Amino acid sequence: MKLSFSPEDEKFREEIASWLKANLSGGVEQLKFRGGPGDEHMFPEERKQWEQKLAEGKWTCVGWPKEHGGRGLPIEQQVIFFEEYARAGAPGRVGHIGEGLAGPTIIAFGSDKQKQKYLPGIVAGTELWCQGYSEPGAGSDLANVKTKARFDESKGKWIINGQKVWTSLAHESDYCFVIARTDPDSKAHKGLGFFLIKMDQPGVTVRPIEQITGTSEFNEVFFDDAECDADDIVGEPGDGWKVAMGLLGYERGVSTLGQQMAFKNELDQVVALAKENGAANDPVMRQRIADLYLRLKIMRFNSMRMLSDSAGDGSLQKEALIYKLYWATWHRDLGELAVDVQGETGQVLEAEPYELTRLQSLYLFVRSDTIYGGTNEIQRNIIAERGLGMPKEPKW
Amino acid sequence: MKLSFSPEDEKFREEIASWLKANLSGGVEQLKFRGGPGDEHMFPEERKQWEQKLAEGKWTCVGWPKEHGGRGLPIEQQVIFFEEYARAGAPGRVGHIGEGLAGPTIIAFGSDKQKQKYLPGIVAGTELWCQGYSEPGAGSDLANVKTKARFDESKGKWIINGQKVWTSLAHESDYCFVIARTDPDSKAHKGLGFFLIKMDQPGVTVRPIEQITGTSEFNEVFFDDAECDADDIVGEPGDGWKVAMGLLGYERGVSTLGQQMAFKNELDQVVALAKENGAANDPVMRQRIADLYLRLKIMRFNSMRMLSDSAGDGSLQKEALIYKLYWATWHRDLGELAVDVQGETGQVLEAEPYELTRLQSLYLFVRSDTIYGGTNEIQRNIIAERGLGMPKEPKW
Amino acid sequence: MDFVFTEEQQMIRDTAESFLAEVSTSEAVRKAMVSSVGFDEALWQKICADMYWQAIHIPEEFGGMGLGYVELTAMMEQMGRYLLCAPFYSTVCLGVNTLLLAANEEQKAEYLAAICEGRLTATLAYCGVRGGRNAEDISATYSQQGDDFVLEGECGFVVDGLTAGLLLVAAREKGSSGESGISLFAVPADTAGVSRSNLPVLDQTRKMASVRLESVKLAQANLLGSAGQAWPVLDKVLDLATIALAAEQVGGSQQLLDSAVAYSKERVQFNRPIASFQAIKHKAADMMLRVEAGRSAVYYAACVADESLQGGELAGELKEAASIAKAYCSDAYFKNAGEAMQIHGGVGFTWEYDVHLYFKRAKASEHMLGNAAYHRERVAQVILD
Amino acid sequence: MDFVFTEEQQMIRDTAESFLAEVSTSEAVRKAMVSSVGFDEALWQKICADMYWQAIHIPEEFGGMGLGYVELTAMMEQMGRYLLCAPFYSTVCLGVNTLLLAANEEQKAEYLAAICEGRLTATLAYCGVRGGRNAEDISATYSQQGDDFVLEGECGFVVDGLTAGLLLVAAREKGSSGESGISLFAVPADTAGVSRSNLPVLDQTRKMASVRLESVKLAQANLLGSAGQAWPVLDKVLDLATIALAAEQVGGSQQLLDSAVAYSKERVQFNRPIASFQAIKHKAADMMLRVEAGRSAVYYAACVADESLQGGELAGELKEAASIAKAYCSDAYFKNAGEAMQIHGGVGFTWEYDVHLYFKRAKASEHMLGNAAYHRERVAQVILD
Repeated sequence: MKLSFSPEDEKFREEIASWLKANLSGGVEQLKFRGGPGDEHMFPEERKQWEQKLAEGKWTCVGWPKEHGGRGLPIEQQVIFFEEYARAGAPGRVGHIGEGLAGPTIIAFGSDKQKQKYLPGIVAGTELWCQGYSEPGAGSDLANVKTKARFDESKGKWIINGQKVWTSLAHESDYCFVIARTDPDSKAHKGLGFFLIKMDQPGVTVRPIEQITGTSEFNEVFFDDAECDADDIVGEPGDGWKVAMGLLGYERGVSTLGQQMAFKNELDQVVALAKENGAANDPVMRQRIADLYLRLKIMRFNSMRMLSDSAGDGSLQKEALIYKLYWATWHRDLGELAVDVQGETGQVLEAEPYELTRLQSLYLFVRSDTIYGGTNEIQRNIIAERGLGMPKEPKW
Repeated sequence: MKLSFSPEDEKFREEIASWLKANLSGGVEQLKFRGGPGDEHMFPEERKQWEQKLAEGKWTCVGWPKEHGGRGLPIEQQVIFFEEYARAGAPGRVGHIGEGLAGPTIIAFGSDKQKQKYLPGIVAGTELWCQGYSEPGAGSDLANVKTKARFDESKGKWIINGQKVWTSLAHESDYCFVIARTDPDSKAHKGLGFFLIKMDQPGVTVRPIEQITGTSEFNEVFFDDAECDADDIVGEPGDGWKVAMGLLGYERGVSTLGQQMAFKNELDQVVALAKENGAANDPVMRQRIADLYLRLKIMRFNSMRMLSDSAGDGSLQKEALIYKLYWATWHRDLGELAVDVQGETGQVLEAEPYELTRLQSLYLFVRSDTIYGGTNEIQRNIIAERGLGMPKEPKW
Repeated sequence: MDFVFTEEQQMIRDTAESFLAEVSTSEAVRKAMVSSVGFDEALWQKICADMYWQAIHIPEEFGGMGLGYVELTAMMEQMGRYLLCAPFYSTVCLGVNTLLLAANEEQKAEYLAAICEGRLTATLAYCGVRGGRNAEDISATYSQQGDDFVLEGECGFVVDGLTAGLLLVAAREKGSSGESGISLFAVPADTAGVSRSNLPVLDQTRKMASVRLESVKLAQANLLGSAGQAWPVLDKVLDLATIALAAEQVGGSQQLLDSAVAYSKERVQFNRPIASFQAIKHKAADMMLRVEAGRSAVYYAACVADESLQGGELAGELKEAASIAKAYCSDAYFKNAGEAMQIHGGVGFTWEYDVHLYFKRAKASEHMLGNAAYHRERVAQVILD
Repeated sequence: MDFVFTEEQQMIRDTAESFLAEVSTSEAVRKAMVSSVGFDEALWQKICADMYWQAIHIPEEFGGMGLGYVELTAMMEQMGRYLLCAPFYSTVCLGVNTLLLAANEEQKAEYLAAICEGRLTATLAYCGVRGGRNAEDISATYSQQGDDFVLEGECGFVVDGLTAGLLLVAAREKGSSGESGISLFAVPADTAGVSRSNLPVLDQTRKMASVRLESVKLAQANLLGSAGQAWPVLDKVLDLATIALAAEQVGGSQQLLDSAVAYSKERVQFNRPIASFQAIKHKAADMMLRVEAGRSAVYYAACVADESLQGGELAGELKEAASIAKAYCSDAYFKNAGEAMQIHGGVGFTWEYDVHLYFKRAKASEHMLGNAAYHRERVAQVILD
């Protein structure tokens, strides 16, 4: 067990830090600390350009193997990259679903043809992805997929019909990966396929969902005889569940450390406010702030374990199993603290008619964290069943 | 809605208060504030004598109808009685199971013969009762009764075999009321009988359970061909569940207000300690103390609603449905506060080898409150199902 | 002792419930909350004319119904439940209470009659732009010029301050501090030097305003009570308003419970209604516990408020009863809001469902008139100091 | 960065686990905890001779194993898990740490060698009879008489104070206050004027004592470090001991989780193992979350402690890392104990089952060296002041 980084790692840290410093300037300055949770709808165009700027510096997909256009960085340096990225206040990545989810899935399960077709656009920051997992009525019951994929022999294409929901960035994306039922008689996690679907086609409609913030990061996506090339199914029909589950593992990767740095930026804002308005002198508030601070530190320590442990037997370690529940709950508590620390003035909007302050956005947006990607309740079930071997619920 | 008491009620308050003042003196003084939860094993003989002293003053069974030896007090005056009793620090009642549970059950469901045989001893404070409900392995699943009652025609008696557990005061009691299975082929809450069993007989063995306090308020009671007269079944064979359920309702009666006064005495001790040792100046501790204080007040307000509401349609009101969960949780929190307020010194025992302070006893003993009489989890099930009409668990 | 609604009280409650269920629908609330005034004037006039709620605890001699605080809180509970957008809380719980406790007979006759007739709405402006519940939070000042008073300063978080016809303003004598030097003034909103602006807040269902006072000249007739002596009265008004607010919080908590339970019975996951999962059932059970305990706290506080207004024997308990109710109900409402949102899952995060309206109201109400920690500390002062 | 046990560390942990599973059974613990000394002397000698644990982080030059704090905490975790009754925590986490940081080479050579050889146990006596973790809580005094020191006063909550061969005593110069004037002394337990008595406490698995000092005369050779300058060193020792204690808390939390889960799988209610109820599963999931998060906090703190002892770059984080670990693990342990007791139902309330041993240990450990609120406030000082 060793915490310090090698001199080589520290050199790498300087490299990325100075690149960011040089490039987060001029017109890009306004993007600093923007585009995070609750703020994803802001500056979409400018942030797309930022993706390409990153790509020019070879700072996209830094953890991907070199053969696929990445830097093939060791874990330590990936950690450093994400830390410095967040520390610099570099904007929320519109490319993160491609880089963090779609790409790794294609690398792991995709055909050579798919790799050639899709990976370069992700690496170049020119093609954005969104994910088509949740469905209305399915929610936490991920296996309850109703979207259908039927192979049309005459066209040689898959025909997709159904509806996905809670799809972030759908209106900005070029592609969507979609789980759909290839076997209409199948149930639960059997008979599913994993499709790569072009968004810009007549059969795909995106409808924004208005959220409690008054803004719309999330969308509904309707597939109405949408088409998908025969080559664009990942694995075989019926492999969908396996591919999707593999993908979920990537959500616990090194990017969690970047997420935490963003959390740290949020907490820093709250701390600054508390010092400014005197809440920092209130012993009860001090307890809450310290609690959030130390739990964030522990989140980081836990991620470090998770990453160091990943060289193991490949199964999800215990510290990884708790991760979603831990951070979602922490983030929710931070959101509450962010408004509470301001007392009554925390209720005052940025501007009429309903423009929220950054901390108000945070406060409201974090309520989705304990729901999407498996609610806290589902997480507890998973921990109990997979982590502790407790029995499943009886069938209804 | 009106909070104040009538002049007549206030006169009654003076009467009981002055009787208690006069009688809680001399040798009885040592019993003050004793015999409560976690302290039930203390001074059993002296407290038995106290029961008889109460009876002399006609202060037992004050809420019972006059025809059965009670005072037939209206609810307001019952409330006053229990309040003054606790305020005076009068000792925990060893007769409370007879007065509060066995007696009312016999009055409601018993035969005339049973009333004549059993009620006078309860009123006189000379005959003590204990309850035989829980069984090892049954726990919260009250209907899972394994104790058997077989009618022996030749003897003209019921023969009882089985084991009960968590029976408080069993070793001091003259009688035990027992739920046993009269129909050996029956299941769950069908085929049960409700028996009144003499403890002093060869077939009954009491074994104390050593608790986490190192003391033994609770016992196991073994019935090994114990006998019960044909006349001593309440209702018919098969009525046991109905009778038992009626009895559970009595636990939410006016005595809850007395319980709360005892809670108040405990909280007062904690407050006094906090003032003495400076914890009362610690803003974080102040929050905890105030929280316990206000939740106790609310417990009282809630009981007042519960009692005022009882003239209604007889169904358990919502404020009654939450009562057990509310007080058990409160009491557990109080126990924690009681040791925490003392810091490290709260860990020091009264004496070697293992004599606990009163507050340490409280702290440990309250852990049973969230378990017996239906765990907090069972209470939540009941609230959800009966109070909110949510569906039952699916069968396993 | 009879701690349950009388038949008449039950009727008032039931009437409020059925009326509000009809007029304060989700659609009506959403329409009112985006309007500039924040409520539907026609509905308010209907309430004043047909229901006569604005007059509920105004004594009969001033044209009111002469009912008590129990009746008032019973109605507030229903208003909180249906998120009624109307200047009721401001006019009745802040305005009327201030007038009842601080005004002389003439002032009462003038203002209370106007309120009874639906001609006047009122509100209380006491704290500065940073909010707060303590005497130190009063930042507007006054100075005496001959027989007149001149007010200066800015008041924040004035409920319905943009629309109220009568502003009851707390100001402190220039140079004073703490609890001394505080006076209450009746300031018609059109008085010269008064300017008002909307203060946009997260909870759209209760409008707030900032009120600027620039050389506002007032006569002796505008002074409520004795100059410089108003803090004890204002403190009491705030406690009374706190109790009404806590009642509203109970109503909101109840609604969140009801809607979450209803949704959970419909919503199917893993082939069963989620209401059948223990995780959901136990959340709902805890929600109900909080609602019922909060309700008991509010009923008690309402009885104390009644006695307080009538000089009964429990009047001395007002501060404690108000703090108990507000501390408990603030936490109960916000916790219930959070749990209701969680039970609703994704849809609870949409603008379309009503959960967020309550979620925002819960947090706003929590911070109004002192949050739970503030009131626990007040209770601590009673028992520990 | 490699935040996972090395193979050697894993082996040390595994060896500790299997050894303790064998020797520190429930029966053994119960026998030891009612004995007057509080542990089995033969077992301790076996540990010293066969396992050599007492020497784990004593440098090789003094006869120790020369391992680091990560290894020490890995073992402490297992000791907490199996409730080992032995003078390990006192001798190694309090005693050795004090000697390592405060003693000169001669003193180290003398005492550390004796500890390595299993001839000497040690402990730290610093606070007065009311306990506490701050400099102000040091109440024993010393005065200089020529070259000698004379100690007076009473120390409370001295872990294994009745049996330790060497008492490391913190005392303050008469008349001093705060962090100045504090010295550390090595006081053999048989020194004239030292009297010790058992301090009976709720948690029987860790013995406490009161130590009275009446005109205890000590030579310069008994002084550790410079007179009056000891607070920073003592502060650091307490942080190191805090980290070890937090590791023990994690072990206890883990054991409570394991036993509650095992019991829930066996215990049948309503015709199903209670482990199949969501209410139980979710409790257990939260318990596991607390264990794993606590473990992450302790591993990090252990690495920092290592660097602190070796002057590494993270040494400055010691205070914060210790407080983070102790704040989190104190709450985690006690919450897990409460939940484990609840999951066990009635039997968890019996003396016979082991849950209560952990329940009591959890509360005792929570209050040792500062409870969670104390450490959160320490963290607040770092980030807010």
